Amino acid sequence: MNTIYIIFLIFLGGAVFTYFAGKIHKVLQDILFLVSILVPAYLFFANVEIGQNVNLTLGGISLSWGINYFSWLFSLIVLGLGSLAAIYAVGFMKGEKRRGYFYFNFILSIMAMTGILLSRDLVSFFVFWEIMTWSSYLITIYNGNKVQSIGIKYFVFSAIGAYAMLMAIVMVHHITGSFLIGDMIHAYPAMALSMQIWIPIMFLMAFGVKAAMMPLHVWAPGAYSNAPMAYTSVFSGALSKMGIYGMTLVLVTMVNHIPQGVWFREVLAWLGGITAVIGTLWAIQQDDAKKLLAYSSVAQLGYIITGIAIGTELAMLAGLFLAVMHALFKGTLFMVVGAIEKQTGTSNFTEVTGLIRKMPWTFLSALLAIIALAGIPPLGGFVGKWMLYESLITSNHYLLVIVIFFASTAAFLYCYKFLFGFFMGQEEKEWAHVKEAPAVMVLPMLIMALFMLVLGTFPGIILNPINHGLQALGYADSYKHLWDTSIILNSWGNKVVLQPILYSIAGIFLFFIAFLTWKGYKNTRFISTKDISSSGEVPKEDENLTFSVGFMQPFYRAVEPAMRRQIDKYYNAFADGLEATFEFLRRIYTGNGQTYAIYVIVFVVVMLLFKDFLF
Amino acid sequence: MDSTLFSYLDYAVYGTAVIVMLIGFYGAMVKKSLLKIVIGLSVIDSGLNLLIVAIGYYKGGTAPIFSQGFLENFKSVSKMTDPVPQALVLTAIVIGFGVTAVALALVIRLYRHHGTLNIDEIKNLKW
Amino acid sequence: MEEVLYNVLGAIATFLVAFVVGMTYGGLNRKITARVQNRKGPPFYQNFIDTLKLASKKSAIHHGVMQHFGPAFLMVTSVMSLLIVPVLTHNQWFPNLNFHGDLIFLLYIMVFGPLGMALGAGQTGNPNSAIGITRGLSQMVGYEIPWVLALVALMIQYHTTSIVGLMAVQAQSGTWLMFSSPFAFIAAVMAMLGMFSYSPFDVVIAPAEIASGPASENGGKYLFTMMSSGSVFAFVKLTLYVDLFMGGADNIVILLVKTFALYMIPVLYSLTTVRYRTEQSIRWFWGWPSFFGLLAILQAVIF
Amino acid sequence: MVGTPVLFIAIPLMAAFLIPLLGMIWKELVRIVPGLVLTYLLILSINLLDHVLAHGPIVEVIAGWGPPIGINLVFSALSGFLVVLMEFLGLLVWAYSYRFKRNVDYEPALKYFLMLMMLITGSVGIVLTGDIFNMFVFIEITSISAYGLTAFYKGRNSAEASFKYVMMGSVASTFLLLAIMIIYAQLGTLNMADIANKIHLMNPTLKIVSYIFFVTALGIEAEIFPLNGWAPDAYAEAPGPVGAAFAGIVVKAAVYAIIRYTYTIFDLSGTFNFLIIIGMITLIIAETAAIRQEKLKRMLAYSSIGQMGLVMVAFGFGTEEGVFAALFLMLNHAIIKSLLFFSGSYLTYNSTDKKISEVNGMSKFLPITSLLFALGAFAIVGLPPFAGFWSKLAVMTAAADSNMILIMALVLIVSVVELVYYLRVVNRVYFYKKEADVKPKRPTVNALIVMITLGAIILLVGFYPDAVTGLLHKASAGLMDKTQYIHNVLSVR
Repeated sequence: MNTIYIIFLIFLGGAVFTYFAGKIHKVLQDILFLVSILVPAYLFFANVEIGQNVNLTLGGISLSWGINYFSWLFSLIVLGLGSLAAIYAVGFMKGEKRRGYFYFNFILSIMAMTGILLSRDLVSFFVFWEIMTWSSYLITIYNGNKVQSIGIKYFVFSAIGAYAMLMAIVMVHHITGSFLIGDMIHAYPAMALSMQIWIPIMFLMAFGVKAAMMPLHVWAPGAYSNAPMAYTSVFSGALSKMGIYGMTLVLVTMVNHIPQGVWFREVLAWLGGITAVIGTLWAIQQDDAKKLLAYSSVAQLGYIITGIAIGTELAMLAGLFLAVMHALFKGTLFMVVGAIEKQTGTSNFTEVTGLIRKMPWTFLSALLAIIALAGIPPLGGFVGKWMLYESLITSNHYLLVIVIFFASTAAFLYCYKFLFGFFMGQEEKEWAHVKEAPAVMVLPMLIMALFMLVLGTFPGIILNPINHGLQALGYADSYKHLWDTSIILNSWGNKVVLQPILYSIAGIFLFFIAFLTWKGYKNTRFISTKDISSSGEVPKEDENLTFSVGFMQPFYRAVEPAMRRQIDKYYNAFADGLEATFEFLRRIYTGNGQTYAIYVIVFVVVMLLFKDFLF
Repeated sequence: MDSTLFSYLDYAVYGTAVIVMLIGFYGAMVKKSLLKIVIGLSVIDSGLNLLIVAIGYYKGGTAPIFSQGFLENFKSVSKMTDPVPQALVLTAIVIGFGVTAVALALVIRLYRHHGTLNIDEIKNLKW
Repeated sequence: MEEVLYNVLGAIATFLVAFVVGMTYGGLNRKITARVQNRKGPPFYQNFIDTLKLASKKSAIHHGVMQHFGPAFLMVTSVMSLLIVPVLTHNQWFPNLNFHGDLIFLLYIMVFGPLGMALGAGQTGNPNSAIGITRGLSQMVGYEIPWVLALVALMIQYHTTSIVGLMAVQAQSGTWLMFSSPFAFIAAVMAMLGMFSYSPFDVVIAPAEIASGPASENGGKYLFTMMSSGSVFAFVKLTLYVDLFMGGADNIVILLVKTFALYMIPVLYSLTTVRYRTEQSIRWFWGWPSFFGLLAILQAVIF
Repeated sequence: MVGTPVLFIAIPLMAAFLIPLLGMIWKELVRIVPGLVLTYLLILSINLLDHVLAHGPIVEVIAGWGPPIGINLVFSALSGFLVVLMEFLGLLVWAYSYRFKRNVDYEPALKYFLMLMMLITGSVGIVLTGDIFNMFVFIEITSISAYGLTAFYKGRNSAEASFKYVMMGSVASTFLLLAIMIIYAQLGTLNMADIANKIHLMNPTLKIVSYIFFVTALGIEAEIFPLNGWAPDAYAEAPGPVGAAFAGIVVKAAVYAIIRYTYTIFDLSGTFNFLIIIGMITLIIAETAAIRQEKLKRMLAYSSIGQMGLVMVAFGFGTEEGVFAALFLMLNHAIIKSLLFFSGSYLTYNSTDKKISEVNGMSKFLPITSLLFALGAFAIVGLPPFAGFWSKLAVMTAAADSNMILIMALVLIVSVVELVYYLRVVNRVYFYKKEADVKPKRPTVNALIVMITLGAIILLVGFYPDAVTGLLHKASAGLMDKTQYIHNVLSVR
């Protein structure tokens, strides 16, 4: 039997057995859960050969599963992050309710994502897409009735997207007579113009929803922040990348081949930019870490969308590199929040402060992830941001640079808010009991933080597979020689050599640390955060001086006019209006039997009147 | 009886049937009393049955019964009225009877439950 | 190995020059401000005295590991950007790192330190430090817009993102970019007002009223490192402007003249204005400065 | 030959009238005999279907009068498929209803199973018959037993629902009889194949009028929009399994009748578009009415109406693909909606109002029932990998191949609405707190087996659609081939 079948069987069987294993023993459930994620991941990377396809027929439709270099890149995100998040989840879910439910859907959504990447035909693509949607939806509503509307909003947007995709799929089938993606790509240049335009639009709708692209992003903050954090790291880190994956495919294999494609690219790029700005502005305002990160995810996905929409080779490299980085740092950050929530019971900045000395390893991971998120050298985020700017400038998207740059600078605000809110500030007695999260949760975070550090200096590790993937999509290979070193280069030939930067930064940092703490360190005495000089006054022990309410108020006041209009409100108003209309419409069923009988007569009369028109 | 007169008569039969049906519809659709509605429905059935029988009738046709005389005068098969509609009407009458019985039983139940026979007041199920 | 040593020595030399020049400028600023306000003011070398005194002191207390790291983070930024910005053209004694001083890299490394310092200050638990930092970051978002607009205008006009490349353009054509791209220069200078956080943009540290925050929580060598980093950073910023808009400098005298002239802009402007609230300053930056930045881009696209 | 189609009518009718007598011997026989009969008929229908798929349709002549004079029964791939489906569902409904209400004693049980048998017989008869007046009789048999089943519970509003049903049913039978008489007056025959053969001789206006009357009359049972006022009330007030029987058996039979008239008998030009229009209207109105429902069974009823609208739309494409999609949809709807009614009845077992809010938090008390309800909800909105997905895909493919892009869009938008209200209920079942005064009732073993069987079928069809697609393709090909049908029937002597 082919490895691909075995992988799916392990996933499926693992999901079911894990669900029921909870009735026997909790540890058995954990072990089964890990086995059913890690074993397929191992099998995938060890045994699935790139370029090999499996064909099967189901319901009269021929399906094809296989992998190429491009989807292999994304499977790295899905299965890599999925495995780490699974390990983390074992710690996170300890002592929680509904573990079987969580594990079941976790495994299924990892399976669905793997399936999406393996699909070489539209039907299995759609099937896995929908499985991914509902499994992630079920996890989103894990927290009970308060999140019902959030879950439904997520599902409705996903469904609108997915149905748009379904329309595109059947239209393609109508034209080509086949569901294979290869056939679609092959037939696309010869299609009628309207089809050439509508099919990508409908696909992009589906992918735009998952990639949380403005104006389809409104579900994302709620869904990301209300799913259990162990899953949100996958949700935001890997699942949203499925949207990016599909978008890239559509842009490269379809839109590129028509002259109108440039409009698609421009519109998408701008939508990405606006998404980034909106996400950032809203993230700054949040007091809840989960919400902050959720909006931040939206913003980061905006960068990625912009990158792949620009579509030059450098921009693609930037977008895909950022996608990998986003999976790493946002996965880490959601895990951090999860760990904090697990240890303290809340994820609100206004409640938790001063955890740095209690959860040092968590802080370290958070710090590295935040530096990567902010795009500050020497961590990997910088490489992606740099390439993105360079590609935007060298491809003449001047205003977009400013938009992206604004979002990216404003991102520092929430980055600082995140670190300060949790780890800095006054250490209150209320949180004196807090301990570091268990090793099984800390370890995945640290592993990912390490990856980010390595990628900042040796981006070639990941740029090389990206390059392979882009070649699989038909891109030229103009940067090939660079990926073995640590040089990044833009289209004008300006370059940054990363290794000396790392060495310089490390050197300078160590020198000044040594300068500051040489001898003196042992002589200084640790004092509590209450022992500060605040305008000459020393605060009392029970005085809470932490500054956390209205944290970014000055900035918010400056941008406030721009934030009065929320797309979400329009959607809600639309939905309410729709339901009111429905409420009105269903009054047709008056409950009076006589009226119903009259309807029958009216129906007959109307039919008779319009019979010439109808028949 | 000349043919013109007969065709008037023919129309008269059809017309009567239609009028009876319309009366039935009026009763069923406009009257508020459950009993009157049931009566209306029965009247529709009657009108319909009349119509069906009228369709099967030929001018001067004999009853569609196999008899000695019929067999002797085989030509008169064309003079026989069509037996099928009559058979159908018999069936329809039986069915109509059944439906009316069910309806009346329901009316009793409704009256016990709601204490009224006004259909406008029996609207617990709606929307 | 020899090259590395050479680079390190050059970097130290650059650092010393920057330190001295920055400190002197800071002293001059204090003096000028005082004279304008009809005070005598401290001598221009007062900053040297202060820092030397601080450097010789020992710290007795600390709040945690990030407080040790904070000033070091700050210093990383100052020195890294100093290494990237070419101090003098054609001079062996002020070497650059072996990449071409990329502008975008510079923009990002410039926030590394403040963020690190903010974390250090955050760990002290002093609420005023956090307030100051939020103001500073907000204001940064404000002035980065015209600043980046100006830089992007330069980049697209001359098809390079490296500082060295822009300097080569000026050397080749013989005109300074402040004349060939005047709008970019205006936008950049207006952004510079914010960068120095002098009045009217000094709500960040509110020096006159609040005797609290990072500066009061750090003492001795920590405060010394912070102050010297600030001086070096001021020098880096001025040098960068000179490199970008005024054709760089061949020797140290020209550099001093040009930087001092530039430095007088924020100093003198600060004397004539009163403080903005944070949101007012942000909106100010998104007003005329950004307009000039857009004009610069327009100019770059058209010409 | 393993049996003849006439057994499908003769045996249950005989059994139905023997039940009271058998019940005098041993009361339990009232409950057992219908099951035995239905099991036998299911096996028989499967055997016959097997035979038919291999050897072509069986045309059964009754009382020796060959077509076009006598009554004939046609067991083709299409009608065979529907008969198997109906007998299977009938068996499941029986198994589920067995001791559904523990306190139901001998007499109501007798009535219940008797009427259930009649209902199934009538529906099967509608599908099998080749004679339009015979179809009228079967429709009336079905209707009268349906009236009775709707009014089965005393003390609820069931009589009201049933009375509405009776009113509309009477009007329907009037129109049906009128239509039959118009055709008979014009063509002098009642045999469907013969009518199809001669339909071009008919007066065009009268042809249209009779078609409209047919659609109106059958549309009441098939729940087409302005004619379906009875449906939500009847579904809501009838016993739970009867709702399943309505959705799975009666409506299917009525739709079959409409389709037989549209595809085989009449040769009107605009009928397909007409089906699409009324189907779309039905779909939209029903789904919009469903989203605001407060009662579970009414919601399911509206959803059922909407699904039938979609079936109409799919039939309206007029292509073999469309018919295939519609039949697939009918199959899925029968299975899934039955599961929903079955599990939904237990979720709201002890409540009088059957409010949706009363299912809150039932998952803790009825885990398997809740899981199956959720499975059904997911399946009916067409989420893969469950059965509903494949039919949705088939419908969409057929629509695309007929270039009905606007229809596709509308159907999909309505699907979103459907998704919303099903998810709301599922969320309530799993994530809300149980209301204090609601007492859950554990399902009986037989009900559980029935529900699990349906769930297993949903998964089976979902993962392996080939299990049914071959049959459906044959059935749809059979429906499309009008001349073959006429030939098959009329060649029998």
